Amino acid sequence: MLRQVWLVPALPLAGFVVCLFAGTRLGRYAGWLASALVVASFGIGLGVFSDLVSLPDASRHVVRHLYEWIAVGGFRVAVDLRVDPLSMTMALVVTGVGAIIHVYSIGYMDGDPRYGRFFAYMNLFVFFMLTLVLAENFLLLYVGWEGVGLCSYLLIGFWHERPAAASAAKKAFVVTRIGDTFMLVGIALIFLRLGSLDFTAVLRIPCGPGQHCPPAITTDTGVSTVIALLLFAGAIGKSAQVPLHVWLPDAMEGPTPVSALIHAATMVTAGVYLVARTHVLFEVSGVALTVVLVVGLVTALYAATVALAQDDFKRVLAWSTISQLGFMFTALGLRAYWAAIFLLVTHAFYKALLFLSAGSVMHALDGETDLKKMGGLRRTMPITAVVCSIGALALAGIPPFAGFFSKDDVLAVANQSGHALAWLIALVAAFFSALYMARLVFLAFFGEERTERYAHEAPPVMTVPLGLLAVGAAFGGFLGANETRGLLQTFLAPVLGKVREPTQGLSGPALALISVGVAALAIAVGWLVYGSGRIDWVALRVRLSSLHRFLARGWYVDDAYAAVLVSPAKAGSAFLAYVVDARLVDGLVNASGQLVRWLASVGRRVQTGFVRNYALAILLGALVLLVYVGLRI
Amino acid sequence: MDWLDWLLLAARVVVVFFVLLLSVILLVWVERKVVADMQTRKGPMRAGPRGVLVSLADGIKLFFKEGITPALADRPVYLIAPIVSMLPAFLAFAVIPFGTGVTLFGRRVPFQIADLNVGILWVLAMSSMMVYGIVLAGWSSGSNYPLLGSIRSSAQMISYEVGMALALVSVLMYSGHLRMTQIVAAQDRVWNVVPQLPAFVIYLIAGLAETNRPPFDLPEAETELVAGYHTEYSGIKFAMFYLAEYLNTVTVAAIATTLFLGGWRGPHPEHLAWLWPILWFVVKVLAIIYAYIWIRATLPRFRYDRLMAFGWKVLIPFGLVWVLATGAVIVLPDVYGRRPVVIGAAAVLAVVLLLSLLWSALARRRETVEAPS
Amino acid sequence: MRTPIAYFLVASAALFTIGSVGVLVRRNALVIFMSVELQLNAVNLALVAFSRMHGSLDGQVLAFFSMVVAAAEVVVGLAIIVSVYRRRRSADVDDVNLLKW
Amino acid sequence: MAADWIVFWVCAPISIGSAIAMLLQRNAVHAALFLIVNLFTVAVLYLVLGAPFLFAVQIIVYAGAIMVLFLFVIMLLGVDREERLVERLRGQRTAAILLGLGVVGEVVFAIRAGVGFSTRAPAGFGAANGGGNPQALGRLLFRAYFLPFEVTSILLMVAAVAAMVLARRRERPVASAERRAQEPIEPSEPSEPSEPREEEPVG
Repeated sequence: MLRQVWLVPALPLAGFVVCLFAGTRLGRYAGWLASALVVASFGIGLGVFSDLVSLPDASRHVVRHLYEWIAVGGFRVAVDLRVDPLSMTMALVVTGVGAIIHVYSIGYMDGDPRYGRFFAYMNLFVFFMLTLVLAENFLLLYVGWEGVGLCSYLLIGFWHERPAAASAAKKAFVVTRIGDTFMLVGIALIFLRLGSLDFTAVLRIPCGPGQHCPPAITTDTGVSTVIALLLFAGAIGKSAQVPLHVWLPDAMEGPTPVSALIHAATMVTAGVYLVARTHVLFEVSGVALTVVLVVGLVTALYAATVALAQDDFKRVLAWSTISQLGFMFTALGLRAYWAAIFLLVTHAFYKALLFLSAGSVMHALDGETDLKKMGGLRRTMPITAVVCSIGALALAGIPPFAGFFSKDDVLAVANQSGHALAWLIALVAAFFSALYMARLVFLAFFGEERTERYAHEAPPVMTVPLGLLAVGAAFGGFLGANETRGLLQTFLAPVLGKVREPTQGLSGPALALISVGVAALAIAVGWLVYGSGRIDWVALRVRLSSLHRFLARGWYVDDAYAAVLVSPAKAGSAFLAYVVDARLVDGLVNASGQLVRWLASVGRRVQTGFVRNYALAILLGALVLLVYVGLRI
Repeated sequence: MDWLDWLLLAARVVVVFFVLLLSVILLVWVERKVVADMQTRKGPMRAGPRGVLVSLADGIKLFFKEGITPALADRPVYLIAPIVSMLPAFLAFAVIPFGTGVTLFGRRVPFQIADLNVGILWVLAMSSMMVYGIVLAGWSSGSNYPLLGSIRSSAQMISYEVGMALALVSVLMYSGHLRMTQIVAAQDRVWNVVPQLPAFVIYLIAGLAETNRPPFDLPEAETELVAGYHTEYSGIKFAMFYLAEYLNTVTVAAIATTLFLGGWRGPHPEHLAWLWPILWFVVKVLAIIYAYIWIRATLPRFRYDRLMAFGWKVLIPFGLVWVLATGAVIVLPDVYGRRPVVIGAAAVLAVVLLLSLLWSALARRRETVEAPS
Repeated sequence: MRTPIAYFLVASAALFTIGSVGVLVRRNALVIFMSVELQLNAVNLALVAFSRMHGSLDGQVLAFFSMVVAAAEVVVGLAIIVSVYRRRRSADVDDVNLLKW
Repeated sequence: MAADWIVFWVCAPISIGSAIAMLLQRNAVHAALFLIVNLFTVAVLYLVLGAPFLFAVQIIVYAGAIMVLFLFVIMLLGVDREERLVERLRGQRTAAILLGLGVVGEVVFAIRAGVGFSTRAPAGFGAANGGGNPQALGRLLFRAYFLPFEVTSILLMVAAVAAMVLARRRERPVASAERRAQEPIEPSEPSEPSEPREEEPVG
């Protein structure tokens, strides 16, 4: 099956082509076709996975050469697919979660006029995402990187009739492009300094003393710092970390399955994947790892606080995603790459589950997303309420749900590697995480009904995927339940290195107890404020309105950007457009036009209209030419 | 080439010239007699035994008639036109071998004026020259009927010349030579008429049109155009046109004989070996002329648009397909070996092409008949 | 062959010149066209003479192509003249001088 | 005294004389006739130069087809028989003759410098014409010059189509004809079908 790995991205691509050209003709079958192809892709991925597992640990990375893409002088780029534990983990998450979300979309997007196009884009996204994770070199990875960006743009703006959707799509595209540009520079720098773009050549793993390390990196940590930071800039943009996080909350304008697939489970985790993949560069640099840690911690805490004040169901989840990604980067910054990937996998399950629950709620309430107008939905939507609660508990870190194990790992590593401050910050962020999840669930599903709309449970085509994801969110944590010798940890060890035994800090059980206690406390507070009915949370909000507004608006970061960056840029553009272009450039053009006109008015007298005059001129010219040639000889 | 060669050449020219003139005189009588016979009449009977001298008498009459030149005529062109119309017929005959030749004064004398290595092209060139006489005559008369007749005629002749050229092309492809003697030599076993029957038919039809003979005698359709391009001509100048027409007939028949009927070839005894080929040649030419006369007596005149439609939509496509088929038959064995299957397939293809072409052409004509514009 | 090649070339030059003068002097579009044909012919003659001089047939091939192209040119040119004539009732090139200034 | 010498000195003067005569003729038909004479003499010169194939092609294509077409158009258009040879463009005629003399001088000079007036053709021409001139030409045409040959055939096709499009009279649109048939009263004056319509574009 290893040789057939190309089928994994090829099947969604085929689905894209078919759905694009025959989408309208296929009608509802477009959705089933697209889903079936992703499921098939997942199946093939499983086959590849089993083949990979059957190999011995040391040789668990296979490069499948497809064809020579670019060959210019010494610059060679091939379309190669890399099969190793990390890429297969990612590929299985993408196709697995992707398949579930595709099926869910069949129900969710039913009746949309651009039904076929939606699935075409979705399939295209899956293709590009698989290209990204399976790529063997930086350039192919970049192709996938930009491709998912394109799909993100297309899908956020899928309902482009709505101005909000259109501008959100544009914002997402432009903001991520900032990071991507840095990343491209980084890739160019890699080629310049290391002479290759292939992972196998650039990232010799493990790279210790006595082994063949890339010469430039071992001798020059400055270069590797620059490269690592440039790549990390790309990751910041794609994974919505501070300061390029502003696009993700707005991206909720897209259809909810899109938010689930792209903006929770897969695309935004590409940054995590990138850093994990290139962690060799970060480790050589050292400084870069610190930057990753700081950015991750800041984002985790900041986004968690902002999520507390959001009223929009999906925006809570969006900020929560940013925060969770911050946790992943924290793990990366602490050199616990396996922990980051573990959190990535479990997060994919429970965040996709939460988003799809949100979609289910919106489906029931005609697109209503305001938490203030929900409440008591557990009575009309029991299934959704249950699965959403499972997702929330998983995120909050309550055992035995998935999030407990993965988040606990991150916290434990922070504590046991001696970063006490980081541990404290992460703990606070975890507290807020549990709090906003409790708030979300209590506001939406408990308490009194605050809507007149007739809510109803979604059809099976949507609830079955919810159930599947709930199983993943509930039990996915057992993949890595054992901190040092879990399934995932041992599987990823050939790529990401073995899990280090703790040398300092508190013991594992103690840390687990602390984090569960924090989460339980947060849920209790949430129940007290939003679920018990003993406190009037509306009045509380009025009393703390300035704080609330500060949090709700995301600490005014967007406004600051608008004031500092966007307005001056707009003013400058206006100056260029209406003064420089209209006066100076156009003036030059017009002046040259006037000159030509004047010359023409003089010269056109030669055009008599008499053919025979022209013939005379031709003959004269021929004669002169002949004389010239004759004199030359 | 010494003086004797020149002399022999001149002798040949003179002989051919006079024989041709004589043959025209004879031919006019033959035609009148044959047509009369077919219409159960007697035809001319007075001048000479069974009227054999009638064309001579006609000639003398025309010779002594007053030559009138119209006032609006373009005089020099008016005078040149009849001569121009006569010349090509004579000239075309120059390349036709009408016998094997004899040995005189120790040198070989071929019965042919000039054996050009572009013989067929020469024939084509001369047949394209035939138009000039008619065009110039019609225009220079300064009168409307002749002009209309000449324009009709030139259009007709140019159109049918294409079909004729296609027939000649397939013959030259088949025999692989442009030189007349070699074409005749190539027919030593089978005459070209057998493998090239469609080309022969095309050539005969186009020849009819080229010589303005019925049923293609539109240029001089009396009922429509008084007498066509030579309305304003009389006397000796008219005689020249008359002569040219019959000369053309003889030439066309001679070319057909040479290219398709094996030229002078025919079984003959050893005795007087130089004479028999000439006789064979004459017999074949006469046979073709007889066929022409027969056609004249049988078929009514075409309508003009039908004539052009037939030329462009039937004859030329037919000729093109035939050229294609001939080429295929020549080339395919070289490419694929002499596999009968290949050749058979090519033949079937050609037949299907031909039939479809004919069918569509005929269908179109039926439509035009049903819906007159 | 006794005649020097240059004689043919001079004849060709003379014909070409007559043709060009014809194009310049005559006003009837048809006659101008004929003069152009004369020029082409002169060039063909030169080509054939060169072919003879160099002992290869390439010149003749070129002359052949030139004849074919001339045929195409005449067909289109005459069609243009006819349609101009239909419009303006004149074949005088000086009457067709709208393409000025 | 070789035959080619005689033929040249017979044909070349006739050729140049007929060309000049063509130039001076006021009547277009006469001009065409002189041009035909000229073409024939040039054809004979081809024969002398060892190009019998071109000789035949010259007569078939030029004399047989192109010039007939010319005569045809002249007659069809009914162009005024006599063209006034008065020059209207100032200095045109003088300039033309001067330039013509210049061209002749130039070319004669070039021939003297480049070829020389006594150069005889080398004897090797027979080898190039091996197997007969048409055959040799055919070999050259269908091997070395195959692509130009095919391109030329396409050119001819295009020219034929172009001529048909250019010379065709525009048919009135069917729709308007139908409308006219439905309207009982004809408001506009019936136009002569042979009259050129004003909206007809000039080629």
